[in-house]
Amino acid sequence: MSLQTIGRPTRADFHDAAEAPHGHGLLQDEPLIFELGGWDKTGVDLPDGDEPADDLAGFTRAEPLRLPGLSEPETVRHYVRLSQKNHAIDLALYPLGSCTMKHNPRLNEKMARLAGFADIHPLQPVSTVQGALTLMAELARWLETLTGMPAVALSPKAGAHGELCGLLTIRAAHEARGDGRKTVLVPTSAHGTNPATAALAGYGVVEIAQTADGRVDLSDLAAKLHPDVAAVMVTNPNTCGLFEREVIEIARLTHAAGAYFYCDGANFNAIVGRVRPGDLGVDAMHINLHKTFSTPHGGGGPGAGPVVLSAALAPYAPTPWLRHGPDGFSFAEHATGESATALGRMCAFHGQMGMYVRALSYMLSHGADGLRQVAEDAVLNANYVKARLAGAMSQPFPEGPCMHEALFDDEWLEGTGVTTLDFAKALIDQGFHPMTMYFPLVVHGAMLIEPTETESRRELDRFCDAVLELAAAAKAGDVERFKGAPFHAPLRRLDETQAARKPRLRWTA
Amino acid sequence: MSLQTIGRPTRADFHDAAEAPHGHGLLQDEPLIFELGGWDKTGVDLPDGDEPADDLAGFTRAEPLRLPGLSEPETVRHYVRLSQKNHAIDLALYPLGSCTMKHNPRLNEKMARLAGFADIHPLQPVSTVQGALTLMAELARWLETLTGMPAVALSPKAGAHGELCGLLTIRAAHEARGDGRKTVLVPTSAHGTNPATAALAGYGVVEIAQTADGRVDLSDLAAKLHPDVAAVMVTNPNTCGLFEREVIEIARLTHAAGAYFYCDGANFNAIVGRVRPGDLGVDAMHINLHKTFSTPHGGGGPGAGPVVLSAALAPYAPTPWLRHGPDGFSFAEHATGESATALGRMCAFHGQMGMYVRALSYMLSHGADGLRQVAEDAVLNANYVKARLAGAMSQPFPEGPCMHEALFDDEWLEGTGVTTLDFAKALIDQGFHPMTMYFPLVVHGAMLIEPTETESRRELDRFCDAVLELAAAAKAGDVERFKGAPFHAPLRRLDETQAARKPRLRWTA
Amino acid sequence: MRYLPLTAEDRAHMLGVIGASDIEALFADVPAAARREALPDLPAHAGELAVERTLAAMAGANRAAGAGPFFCGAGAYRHHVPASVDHLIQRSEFLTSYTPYQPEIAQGTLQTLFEFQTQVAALTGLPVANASMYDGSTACAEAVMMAHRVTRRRRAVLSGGVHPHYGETTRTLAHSAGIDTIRLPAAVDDEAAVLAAIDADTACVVVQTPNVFGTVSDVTKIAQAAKAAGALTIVVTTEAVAFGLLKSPGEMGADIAVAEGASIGNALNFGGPYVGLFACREALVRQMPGRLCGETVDAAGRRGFVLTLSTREQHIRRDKATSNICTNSGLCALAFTIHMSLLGGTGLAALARINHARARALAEAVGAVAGVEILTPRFFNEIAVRLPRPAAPVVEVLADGGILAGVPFSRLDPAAALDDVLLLAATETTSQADIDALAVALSKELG
Amino acid sequence: MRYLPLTAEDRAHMLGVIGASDIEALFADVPAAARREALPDLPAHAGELAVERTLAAMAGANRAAGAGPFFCGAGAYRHHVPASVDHLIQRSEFLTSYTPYQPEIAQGTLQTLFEFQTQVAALTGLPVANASMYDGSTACAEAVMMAHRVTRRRRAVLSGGVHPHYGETTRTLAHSAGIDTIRLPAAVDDEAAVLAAIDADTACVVVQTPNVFGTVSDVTKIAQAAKAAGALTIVVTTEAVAFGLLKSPGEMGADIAVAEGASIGNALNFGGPYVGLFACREALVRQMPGRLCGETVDAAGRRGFVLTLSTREQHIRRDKATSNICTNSGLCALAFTIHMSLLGGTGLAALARINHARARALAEAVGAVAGVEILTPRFFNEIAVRLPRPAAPVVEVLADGGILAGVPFSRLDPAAALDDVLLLAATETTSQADIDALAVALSKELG
Ligand SMILES: Cc1ncc(COP(=O)(O)O)c(C=O)c1O
Ligand SMILES: Cc1ncc(COP(=O)(O)O)c(C=O)c1O
Repeated sequence: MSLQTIGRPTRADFHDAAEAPHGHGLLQDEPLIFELGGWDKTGVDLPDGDEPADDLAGFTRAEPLRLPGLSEPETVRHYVRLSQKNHAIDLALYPLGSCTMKHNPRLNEKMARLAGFADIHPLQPVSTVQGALTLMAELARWLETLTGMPAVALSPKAGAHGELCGLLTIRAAHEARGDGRKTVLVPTSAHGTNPATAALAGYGVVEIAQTADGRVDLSDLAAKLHPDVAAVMVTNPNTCGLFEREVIEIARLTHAAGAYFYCDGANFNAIVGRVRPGDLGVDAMHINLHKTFSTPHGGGGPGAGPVVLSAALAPYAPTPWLRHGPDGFSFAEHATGESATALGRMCAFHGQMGMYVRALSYMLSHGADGLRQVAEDAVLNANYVKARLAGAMSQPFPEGPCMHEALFDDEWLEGTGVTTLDFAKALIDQGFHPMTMYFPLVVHGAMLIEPTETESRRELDRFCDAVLELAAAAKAGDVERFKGAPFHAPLRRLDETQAARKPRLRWTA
Repeated sequence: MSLQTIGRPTRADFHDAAEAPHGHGLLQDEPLIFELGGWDKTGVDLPDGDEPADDLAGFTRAEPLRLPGLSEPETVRHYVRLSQKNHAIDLALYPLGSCTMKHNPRLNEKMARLAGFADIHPLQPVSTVQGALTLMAELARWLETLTGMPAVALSPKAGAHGELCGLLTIRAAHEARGDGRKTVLVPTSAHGTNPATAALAGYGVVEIAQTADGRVDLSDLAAKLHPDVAAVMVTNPNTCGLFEREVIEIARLTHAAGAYFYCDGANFNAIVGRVRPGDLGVDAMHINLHKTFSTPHGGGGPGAGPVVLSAALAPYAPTPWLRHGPDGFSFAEHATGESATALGRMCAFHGQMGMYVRALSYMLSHGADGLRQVAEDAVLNANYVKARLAGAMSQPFPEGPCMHEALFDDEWLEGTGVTTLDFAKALIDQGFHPMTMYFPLVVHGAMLIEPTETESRRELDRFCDAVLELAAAAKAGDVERFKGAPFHAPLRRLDETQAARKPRLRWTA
Repeated sequence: MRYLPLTAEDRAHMLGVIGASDIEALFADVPAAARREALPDLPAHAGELAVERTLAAMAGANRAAGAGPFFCGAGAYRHHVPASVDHLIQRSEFLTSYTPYQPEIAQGTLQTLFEFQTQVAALTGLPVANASMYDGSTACAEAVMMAHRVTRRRRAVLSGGVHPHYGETTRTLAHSAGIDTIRLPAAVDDEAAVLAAIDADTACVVVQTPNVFGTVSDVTKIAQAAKAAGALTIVVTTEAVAFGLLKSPGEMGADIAVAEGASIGNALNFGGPYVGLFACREALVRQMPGRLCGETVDAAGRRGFVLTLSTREQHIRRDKATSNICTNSGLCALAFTIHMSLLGGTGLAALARINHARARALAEAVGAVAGVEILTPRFFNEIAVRLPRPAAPVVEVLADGGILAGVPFSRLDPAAALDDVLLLAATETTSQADIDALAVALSKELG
Repeated sequence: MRYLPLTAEDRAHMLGVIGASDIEALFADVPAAARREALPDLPAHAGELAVERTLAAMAGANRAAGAGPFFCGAGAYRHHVPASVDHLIQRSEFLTSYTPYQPEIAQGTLQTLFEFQTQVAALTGLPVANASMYDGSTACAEAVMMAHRVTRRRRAVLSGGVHPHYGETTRTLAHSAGIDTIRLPAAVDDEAAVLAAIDADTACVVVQTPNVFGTVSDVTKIAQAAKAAGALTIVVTTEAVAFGLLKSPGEMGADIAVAEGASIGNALNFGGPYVGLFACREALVRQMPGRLCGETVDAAGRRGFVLTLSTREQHIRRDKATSNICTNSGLCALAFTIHMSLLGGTGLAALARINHARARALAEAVGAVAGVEILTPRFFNEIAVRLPRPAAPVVEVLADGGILAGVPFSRLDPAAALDDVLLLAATETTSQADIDALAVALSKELG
């Protein structure tokens, strides 16, 4: 095996020993800040000391705040040490299906930190932030053009928030007609946020079946499209990594039933620049700027989930609305006047400006041609992985090409004693982050691999070689290598059951 | 052992196995860029393509430049992976004696990147860079005040360059008097740059002996101070970490002999804010801004080595000279007019502006009180280490306090089969960078430990615990743990002999 | 294109391995009618230099808060963030990692989340905090939804001191759940009105301190009344620095505390991304929205951290989840945690006092301007003042003169008929010179 | 103080362990007369906000090159550096590490140095390159010292096209070694004079291309003559981007090539820190100054890198060392390497062509201004022009108008009697609008 000679044992049998060494002279053990002392310390020099607060007598803390403070050297070291315990895109392929872990250009970080973007207040007079509004308008134009939709609500703060915005817009549109529909149809393969959002928006969720080839079952959809259905929520490309071939028919059936067609756009990366959802009959679709447009995931966020809207839904978009007039740009911030139909507000202020800057920087860098290439390379990379692994692992939907991600199931592991979880954890020892596991739920022991377009052929080969080697080991009965995995991570496998049984959610002395 | 459970084996006997595993699932093996392909690729989008260069026919490269280019994602990953193979101050104590590896404040990095500092040209009209000249004047004022010296030459680019500047200044002063002295006296304990600089400056080097308590031998000095001696170069605090008690007498003797007293100020950190070299009779002293004033070492540089000068030497300082007049600040850039006595130029332009910004940011942050505390804490930390380790390791100069660094020798290792080198390498397995080894040369198997003031008591204890545990292991005869060390670094011990025998200094296909 | 590693040769080779004739073959499932050749309305790719120039021009068309005297607050406060914070959150391992679903290679993120939760719990005086929400306003809306789940009641009472954006965000979300959002009229201090509005159908009462007018309140009495009525008390804070000085929500009897955490560690960013803090009583933990990080051990018995209690969450519970939130504000939470680790309790307390002192200086100077009336009875770092005429045009004039003179209340709630009310905030970044400049400009404009 | 971790309690405890009564006891070796109580002329410590304001005010008092049309060169060129370069060099592991003396935990730095050396060798067309010098000018001076060591001769001939600062730096250092530095009169092209100056005592001849007047030369003939005379040829380049287009020093017969590498990966920085490139023929390697990184294997047989041939260096050889250099330009070299890895050979070639094209546009526009004469016969990205009157005051006037119109030659060499000569450079950052603005302003000023 030519992989990983650094970070690899020089002895071949390491994985036989459950207690095998791991870690290296550079990786530091690091306690919690609460264990580092500093209860009376601070790492910030403040301009002055003990200001009076006599006017607040009776309103102030009874006891001093017990939180440790560390000097800057200690703080920096603490967080640098901790950081090295993370995997990251910058370290290796991060093949989490449905997550679009692509490279995050550093230019975008630099642009987001320009004082003219980072150091402006959301409620400054709009005359003093015309550049910011111009940027929002430009971002809106790109999103509208790329999706072929006439309007966009920028303010949602993540994909799920965008879903909520979309469904609330749909609800507002129905309500404006006095139509009190109560149901949303969602395919069984949908991401958890889809049903969760529908429920949060006050809808009952009814699942739509899936065909043998991993798409929406049109006959089941047709059967369930009764007049109480407010919306059909479909992910396209879907969570099996497949394009919904009948998407235009889905839209037609949905509209015929008086419902709206919500598209989960989390997988837009596969089609950006090549397919416009507006051409497919979509009424609303959120776009995860932190996926397709590469704003960094940051260990869990922040993201941004603008929602493009059809003409029918646009009047109900939440405030703020961005307007352009003779005096330049302005906001309609309240549901009055021309924006009286607005459904309300998704959040304080105007959404994720920091993410807008990054996303626009990404768009301008790629241009229309580059974005098209993004989709092509993303799909090419996924199909390459699919092709290279097809001989070793079973696929629920082997026929035809996939889109941006390749889906495998655990049929091929039957009898090996190795589970999808074990297999994924063993991948950690090979230096890779595991693929998405057990999602979509419709596929048994699912392993969903999304390489994204920013992976080189060399890295894809490194990854495929590692997976194939592991697959061979699993089939060869080398179960210990999997059951105990990972052996080479900063920690061994963690006990999640204990964590949930008696939750310890904060440090106590 | 409570140290390092992460980055530590969970088996206790790891170090018995020369082939013990090391590395972890996050640390990536990484080839050279030349092995990653990309011979026709580039990771930069340039505004236009194939510009003509017909006017340069006959003057252009015969063959295209063969260097690989990588896309930004590949480049970022390559260098992030490589970075994780380094130790750094931000990871743990870096006890390199004589190197002053202290915390590098991030504010200083931010300040150095302000466009008004980073994006100005050295030959813009001085009317357009008055802020830069103000900064240089402020830095000069701080250095002069802290050292009690009337002048400073800012332009030298590192400590050794500062030494050169100092000796050339001394040479110019002698030459101005028609005095052609040819010898520089340097103590045996001096840093290698001292004799190397003296030679580069055209001087013969004569060594001064050291007393049993680690200081300059005054009688030897007096004996060697004949009329051919141009300068005496003494490091103070010296490279044994001791203050030259007789420094004032050294200066007196030197001056009496018509020579100048050069002080190597690399160890200024121990006395900054408490002792002014000007009060000790020093004529010239370089200051490593990358030591005392914390500009980052950057894996080897850049640094900056301004030289403070006595009134006698100031007229010979190299250009540029910074001047203040009715129209603001200006430079005297040539040895004409009032600067006609200048010895010449140490380098193109005005020196290390980027380092000046960082150093001034550091000085303003600490203030006079903070700098004094720096010296005190640096000395306190070193003496604490000395005290904690004194029982286990032998010291060449055990009497009295040390200054900023604690010096040990290898007498205590006699008979263990473990050398200073082995001991130092074993420290890597404990998560620490080794101390400076085999320097100063006057001490057998020297181990020179400089913790600096930015280490917490907790980190010092972690370090001392690790050293003591190793010392006990060495004495207990656990030789394997040392001979094979490091076991837990990204690589095992490297073969330096092979490297030098048949040097491979660049990649070839 | 600099972000795309594949070469033409790579692509050809890979298509060969796949067995596809060309890239079009991989898009075979897309209906032909929906395949676009090009998008002519958008420009082609551009180099860094060009993109940088375009965006820098846009940035240059905004007036940065740091460019002159600045007094805007109203839910977003300008604080100094140490340079090390931004440096650390840009480390690849934090910036470019995903939600820590694989704890063995995500201990960096997980341990910082555990630290974050502990800090938020200490600040709010409540035992449990989650791993962050989008921002303070959505945290507020989620808290109301949670109160509905806990109490099974459909009436939420919001004090007139709650930030109007928070009220509107809450109303928008609550509406679809059939929750009736009672927003009391905007008022500098409305304890009596809140007490009067609590009834047996009330799921929760939402109060803010310091409130949108800057008023500092002790909500103990309200919390007691709510408790007596079987309702939950939700305490909102939009200025997290206030936790360093004022009674914590927990001390005052809150069941749930939500706050905007951006003041600590984060930049103004024109309103986002920010970071919502969410804490509650122990008994309510299984009804909490969002992620929770918990302590556990690894197979070798060493301490480690994992995401836990995920049976509350959408990816497990789907339409029965406590919230639909997935991506949250991880990196902003990290910035918060690092800044808090630098500050410590001592530092935050000192910072809070300085903020308060600056606001006192502000109140003194502005209060001395003829025609200006200070409305806020007790304040932390923000005051509401009444001007002799509508505030918005005054703010415009001062902006032309280089002073960003706070937020007219009408911007937040034009229907409140408080057009003459201006909100003014001061922080440690506000100098006496700034304050003096404001007072002079106000005197001139109003005189 | 935020950078000092010890608390008063720590200090007391530690003094106890040491057995010292107080901190003064640790300074007992300092003569009492030399102990200072305080330094009253310096201010006390200050918080980040205060320091940032002070320094930002100083920065604000400079005119940034990016603020308008900009044409300064003369040894320092403004190029666009990708954002990823500065991001990567700020990683803690690169920024805060020392010289890689412990190779087992410094492979990050060492491997990048090996890449740097390989890149520099390819660019200069020579087989060996070191791990960097302070800058181009000190590299030039060291090259002359090296030629002296190699040839044992004491005469260095410098072309009149060598940057005057380089000439002066070299003279300053060479002087003390007793080397006679023959600096030929400043000249746009002085091949004949250089050839004439070479004699049997000549240790080396130093030529620059593109030279300080922008002239591109083929120095093959000079190198041949030098070789015939037993002297070494040192080729200097101050604009590393030129390596992408022009014949390399190695191709032209150089024994040693030195260059300023700052154009690649580094900012203008008012002249420093920069990075000196130093390459030579294989046979000369043991006379090279500076560090060298070499390939080897570890105890497990895996490839690794170490600093090597250190018997040349000061820490081993002391007064017999080839140079006194210790700290070099590591991080600037890393920036160079990362930028070069992004560019690749293809990218650097394209960049060089663009630079050249911008300079052609510049020459065309400026050449059309009445009274301006272009002096440079063949140029890369910089030209020398003769104005009808002294250049320095013209530059001042244009600076007042927001145009940084290049470098008057008199600034570099006031004694050369070339006061009417102006050096103008263009790079990929120079737009046609910038050039037009310059031409208009020059016409106006000279008209
Ligand atoms: C298919 C799909 N839909 C929705 C979401 C939710 O997006 P977010 O995490 O931005 O809220 C995700 C995120 O993983 C997703 O993969
Ligand atoms: C005592 C001493 N003198 C001089 C130097 C040389 O300084 P520089 O590396 O900055 O050239 C050093 C550096 O390690 C040193 O420790």
